[in-house]
Amino acid sequence: MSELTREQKFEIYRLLRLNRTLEEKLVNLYRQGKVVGGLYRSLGQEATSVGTAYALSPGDVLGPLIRNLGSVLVMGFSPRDVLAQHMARASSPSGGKDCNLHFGAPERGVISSISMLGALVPVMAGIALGARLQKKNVVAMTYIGDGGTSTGAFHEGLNFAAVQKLPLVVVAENNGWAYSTPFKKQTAARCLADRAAAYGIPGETVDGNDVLAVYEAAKRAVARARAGDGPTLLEAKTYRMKGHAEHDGQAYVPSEELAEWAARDPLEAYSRVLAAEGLATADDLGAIDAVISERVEADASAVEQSPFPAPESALEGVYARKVADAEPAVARRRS
Amino acid sequence: MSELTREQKFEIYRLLRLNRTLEEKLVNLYRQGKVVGGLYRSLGQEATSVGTAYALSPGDVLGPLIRNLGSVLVMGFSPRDVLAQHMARASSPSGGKDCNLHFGAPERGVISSISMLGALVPVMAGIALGARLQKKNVVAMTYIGDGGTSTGAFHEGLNFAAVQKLPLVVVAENNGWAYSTPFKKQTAARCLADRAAAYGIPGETVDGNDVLAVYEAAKRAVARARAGDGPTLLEAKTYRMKGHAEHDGQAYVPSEELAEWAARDPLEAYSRVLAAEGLATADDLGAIDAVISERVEADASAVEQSPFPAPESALEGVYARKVADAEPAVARRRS
Amino acid sequence: MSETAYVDAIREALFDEMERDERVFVIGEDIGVYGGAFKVTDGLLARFGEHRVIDTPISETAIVGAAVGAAMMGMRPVAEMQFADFASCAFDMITNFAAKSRYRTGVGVPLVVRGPSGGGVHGGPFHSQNPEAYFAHTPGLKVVQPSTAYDAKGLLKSAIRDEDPVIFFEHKFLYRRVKETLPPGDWTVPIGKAAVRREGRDLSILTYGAMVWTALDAATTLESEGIDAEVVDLRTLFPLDEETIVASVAKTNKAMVLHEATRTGGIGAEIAAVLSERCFEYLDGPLLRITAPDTPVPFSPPLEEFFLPNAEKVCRAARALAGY
Amino acid sequence: MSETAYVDAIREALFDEMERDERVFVIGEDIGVYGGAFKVTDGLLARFGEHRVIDTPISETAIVGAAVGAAMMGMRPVAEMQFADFASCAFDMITNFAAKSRYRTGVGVPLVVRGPSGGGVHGGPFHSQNPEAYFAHTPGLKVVQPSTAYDAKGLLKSAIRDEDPVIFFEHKFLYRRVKETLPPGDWTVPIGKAAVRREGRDLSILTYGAMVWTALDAATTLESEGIDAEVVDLRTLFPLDEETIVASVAKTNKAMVLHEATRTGGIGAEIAAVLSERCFEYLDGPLLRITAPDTPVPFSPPLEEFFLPNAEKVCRAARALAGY
Ligand SMILES: Cc1ncc(C[n+]2csc(CCOP(=O)(O)OP(=O)(O)O)c2C)c(N)n1
Ligand SMILES: Cc1ncc(C[n+]2csc(CCOP(=O)(O)OP(=O)(O)O)c2C)c(N)n1
Ligand SMILES: [Mg+2]
Ligand SMILES: [Mg+2]
Repeated sequence: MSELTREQKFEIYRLLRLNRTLEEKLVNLYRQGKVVGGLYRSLGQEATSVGTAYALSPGDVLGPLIRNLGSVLVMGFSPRDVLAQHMARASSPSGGKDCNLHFGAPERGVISSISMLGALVPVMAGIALGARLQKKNVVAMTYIGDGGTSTGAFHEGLNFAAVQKLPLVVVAENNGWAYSTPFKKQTAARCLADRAAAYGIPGETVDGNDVLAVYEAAKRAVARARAGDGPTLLEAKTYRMKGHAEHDGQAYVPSEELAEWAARDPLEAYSRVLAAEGLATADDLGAIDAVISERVEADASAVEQSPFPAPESALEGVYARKVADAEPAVARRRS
Repeated sequence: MSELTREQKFEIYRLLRLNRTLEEKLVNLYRQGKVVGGLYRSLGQEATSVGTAYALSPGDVLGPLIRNLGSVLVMGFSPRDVLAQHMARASSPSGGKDCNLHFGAPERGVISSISMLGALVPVMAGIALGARLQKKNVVAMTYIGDGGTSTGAFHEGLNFAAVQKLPLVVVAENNGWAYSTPFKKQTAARCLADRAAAYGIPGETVDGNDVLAVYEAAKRAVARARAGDGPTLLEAKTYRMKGHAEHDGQAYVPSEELAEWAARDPLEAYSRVLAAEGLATADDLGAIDAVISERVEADASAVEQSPFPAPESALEGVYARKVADAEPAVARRRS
Repeated sequence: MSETAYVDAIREALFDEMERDERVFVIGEDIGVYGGAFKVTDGLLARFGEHRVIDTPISETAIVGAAVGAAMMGMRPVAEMQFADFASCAFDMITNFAAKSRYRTGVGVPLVVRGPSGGGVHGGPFHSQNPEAYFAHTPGLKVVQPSTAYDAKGLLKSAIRDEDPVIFFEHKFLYRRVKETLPPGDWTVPIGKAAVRREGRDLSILTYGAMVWTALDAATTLESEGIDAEVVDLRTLFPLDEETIVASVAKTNKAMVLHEATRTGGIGAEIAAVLSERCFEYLDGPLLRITAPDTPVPFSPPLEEFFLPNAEKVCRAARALAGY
Repeated sequence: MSETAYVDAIREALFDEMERDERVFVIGEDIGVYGGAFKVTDGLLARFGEHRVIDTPISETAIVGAAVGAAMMGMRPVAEMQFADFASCAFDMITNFAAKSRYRTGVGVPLVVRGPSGGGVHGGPFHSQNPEAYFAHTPGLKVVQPSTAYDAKGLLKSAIRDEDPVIFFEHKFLYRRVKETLPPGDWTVPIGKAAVRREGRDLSILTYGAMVWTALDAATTLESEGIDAEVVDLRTLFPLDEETIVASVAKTNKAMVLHEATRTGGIGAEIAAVLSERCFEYLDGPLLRITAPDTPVPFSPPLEEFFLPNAEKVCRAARALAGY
């Protein structure tokens, strides 16, 4: 079923591992007080990010949310970018203007979200629309949490995309929780894929912890989009293994749930697949892991030594051309 | 199937007829330049308004839109209220502050919408919520057009109501058009009832031109709400026989569609039912019609002779207690 | 040569820009087959096809959101709000996504959100609003409101060519009431520049939109009373053309602001602040604001008339000011 | 007696009002089991149950909409925006439904929308905004922002008891940084009344929220330089307490406005207008605005520090003003 090459399967492994190792490093830095602001984890959800983004082709455009660390890595942003963002450095993709994974560049295939959940869905529909107007064969992919599907923006964006048959894949990342709010208090629908009927588009649910299954499902959705068959709502069932952010001990989460999902760790599962297919031994993977760890450590030190942005740059970049001074002009004296 | 009494069936007829006759009078007044602002017709949709609102019980609360003239009549607002609103008179329920059917009073079971489509859905969810908090057994009912279902507010409101299992009935009035936009450009869903799946609530489609069918379906939805089984999305398939407003000649509407639906006029259909059931001859109904016409004429003259609001009342009623003057205070002179 | 109405000037700007630059497209409710609630986009569909003239569902957030995305892809979207009042339904998208994108991520969002604002046509509380001050308080946006057909065309062209998001308020009262002969060819009116509509020595009336005409009316009356009013049409509301404002007030030494939007926190407030900061030494009298009162826009004609500023109210204030 | 932090004062107000009046309930995201992102509602669920402490989906429009409906039914909802920034997602509901209901139809909507605003905690562009001016430009709303624990409690109680919709901005920087001993019993702080936090003769610093503390800091420094600053805490931003403002400026003859929100169109602009209109004869110097510049709120600490007003910037302006 999977047409992935051996090399691709390794690449997927490396991406999953990089996602996790980099995040562990961020946790470390966070505990040392070196991360500015909050830290939002993707632990346990790596397969959803990596599997979906991996289904895109060059030229496609992705709109990640804050837990899609794996996705931005797939799209070619580097650990340094991510580290610099979290440490608010001048060299960060946002130049220190915004936090966490809020960065992007259309020409690099990544669109930066704003914090307001749902807002990215209409914008990514616009990406698809813009590309189509330019006769580019671009697929747009974005994410939405179980919580985010309750927003009006999600609804308007997906409905519009469906009417326009835009090449858009919306990955509904159902990790069971929206901050402290469980799925049942978010919606009375049985699952997020059920929301697709409202838009007359295909809805599908996939095991979000099985990276190959995610990849296959995403590949199908991407193919539909590329063929002109319009958007897909792809629900990835996964689980948020940590609190909403590092400050949140998630006392409200039942421990049985956590235990159950811990047993379904996507990296371990994928390692087993690689082993079962005879592609890699634990040692092979260990060697990969070591290389990644080393790289992340090196990148982190480099970023730690890099400067913060110059204070005055706070005034720059509001408009393409500067239109106003920050300080009020002095009062003119009557001559 | 219908448990309506003979008297109720006549009452429904009178309401349908009053809706139509009053609206014809408004058209008349509009052509004479006596209606202020636009005139939004409900021609051909009377059965949806009357049939749904008629399913409510005393104490229930309704949130009508601008085409639900029949509904506000069912709820007990008078032709005078409606005429005074359209003629912007002091005696209108809004005191001339707002237009068309933008009026209401919770204690009279009617909530005034704002123009922004969809906004009433969360508000009516709030009505249901408020009533439940007061341990009142109130059902809230509101309307949304095919166009209005594309708004984020509709989505947020219905999703919230579903999670809270609020006693809310949302009547999706699918009249084929939203201004000049046909259903197909509004949504890729097959029908509006399909949107219900997104919220895990029952969705049902009914012939919106068959007043008894509408009534029965609404009755079921109201019963579910009252029993604590949560919201229903009830789609009434009907047709907008006139333009978006009187200024709109609806050149964009295919004439075959109009002809097809003209043959399904809800008043004529209901008259045939009454005749077939042996309840009323054409003469009986004609007599009713005459009484209604006379009343509407009399009300219209009375309203025409009634005064416009006092100009200064423009400043009143922003707050419960006056907090600020309209005119800037004069500059104080240094003593 | 025949005269062009304000509404037609806007259509011409759209038409010309779509001809000139294939990145330009329009998106909104009922703008295609129907040509828009006010017929602003009439004829565009026939000329440019439904790929570039996009009728949408009733989804202001999706309309502006799609414009944001398309702009990021290099397009030049012009999004219509059927009424400016409904921009409230896209408020987050406009003020948080469009306005802040360049600053946060370096990705500019050259788009225009345009639509009819203003009262005087008995549209009631939701079809008469003047929401410009909300957007003028949002760094990253530019806010424009033309008062003439010439400016309507020239400013809209500039807005479309601008690298940043521009909120373009048309005044619906002017659509068919204001006409003039427009020069041929491709010309623009710069964003950020006010225009002195009438020179005067005694006091400055700083205004914009439909109120420019009210101010000019008032100035005529005042002239007959010996008060020589200067009328400044701001045209761009954010960023304000402080130089022109200051120059006018430095000359007349007295200023009043006139706008149709409600008083508290309106554009007049910002102008008061600019004058306080920059013209303190020049002012020989208080700055007066002639605005709508702090209420929603009432529907009934006598109420709306009472609510709206008019030439008489301007004259009354001007007389008081002249007496300083 | 122990001191009560600003955040706890807010919780106490909610608790007391819910005890006092069973029409009062709270609604918002993560306010129940979790007690709110800032723990403002901690403990309310345990005391009042999930009927009156309602965790919602991520739907700001539905949250405020439900509050509007419930208020119309006679309830007294208090809706939480997890961050004030997200009020943008309920903008239409707040400014068009809640604000205009009484005027349009005579049906009052007594509700409170509250949430944390303000920066200084490196929250970035979407968790640091000060959106008060948007709402202060909306007739029908009242807008409040306390600077002390006492006011936080007293004003929130007043807001809940008010017959009209009140937008209640808490400053997240103050949540745990500001404490005081609160008197027992049931007391309120009236909406619409400013407070003079420090009397002074030389100039008036008109401010609110976290900036009150900045102003007081600055005043201490200025005192050592021989400049005696009066600090006025506006507390209510709409409607403004013009009497207190005018009285202060009539005394000091010099005024500056200090706020954390961005400059153009902020509350400072409105104050400039009020002073222009009402204090022209009293002002011996220009009104200066010390505010954030017109940019989004940047994330990185050096940027945010540069962006935010501080005591030093206030002192600099005060010295310039004193020299007039
Ligand atoms: C419109 C809006 N309201 C509230 C928030 C605050 N908020 C940030 S993340 C979050 C929970 C998101 O849950 P979900 O969408 O399921 O994504 P997850 O965190 O599980 O990945 C909330 C409420 C927000 N970002 N945007
Ligand atoms: C949020 C919003 N956007 C735009 C409009 C302008 N508008 C008024 S009615 C209408 C069409 C409504 O269509 P539909 O919901 O199907 O109701 P119908 O008119 O068919 O009864 C539009 C676009 C509006 N009232 N609200
Ligand atoms: Mg989630
Ligand atoms: Mg319709």
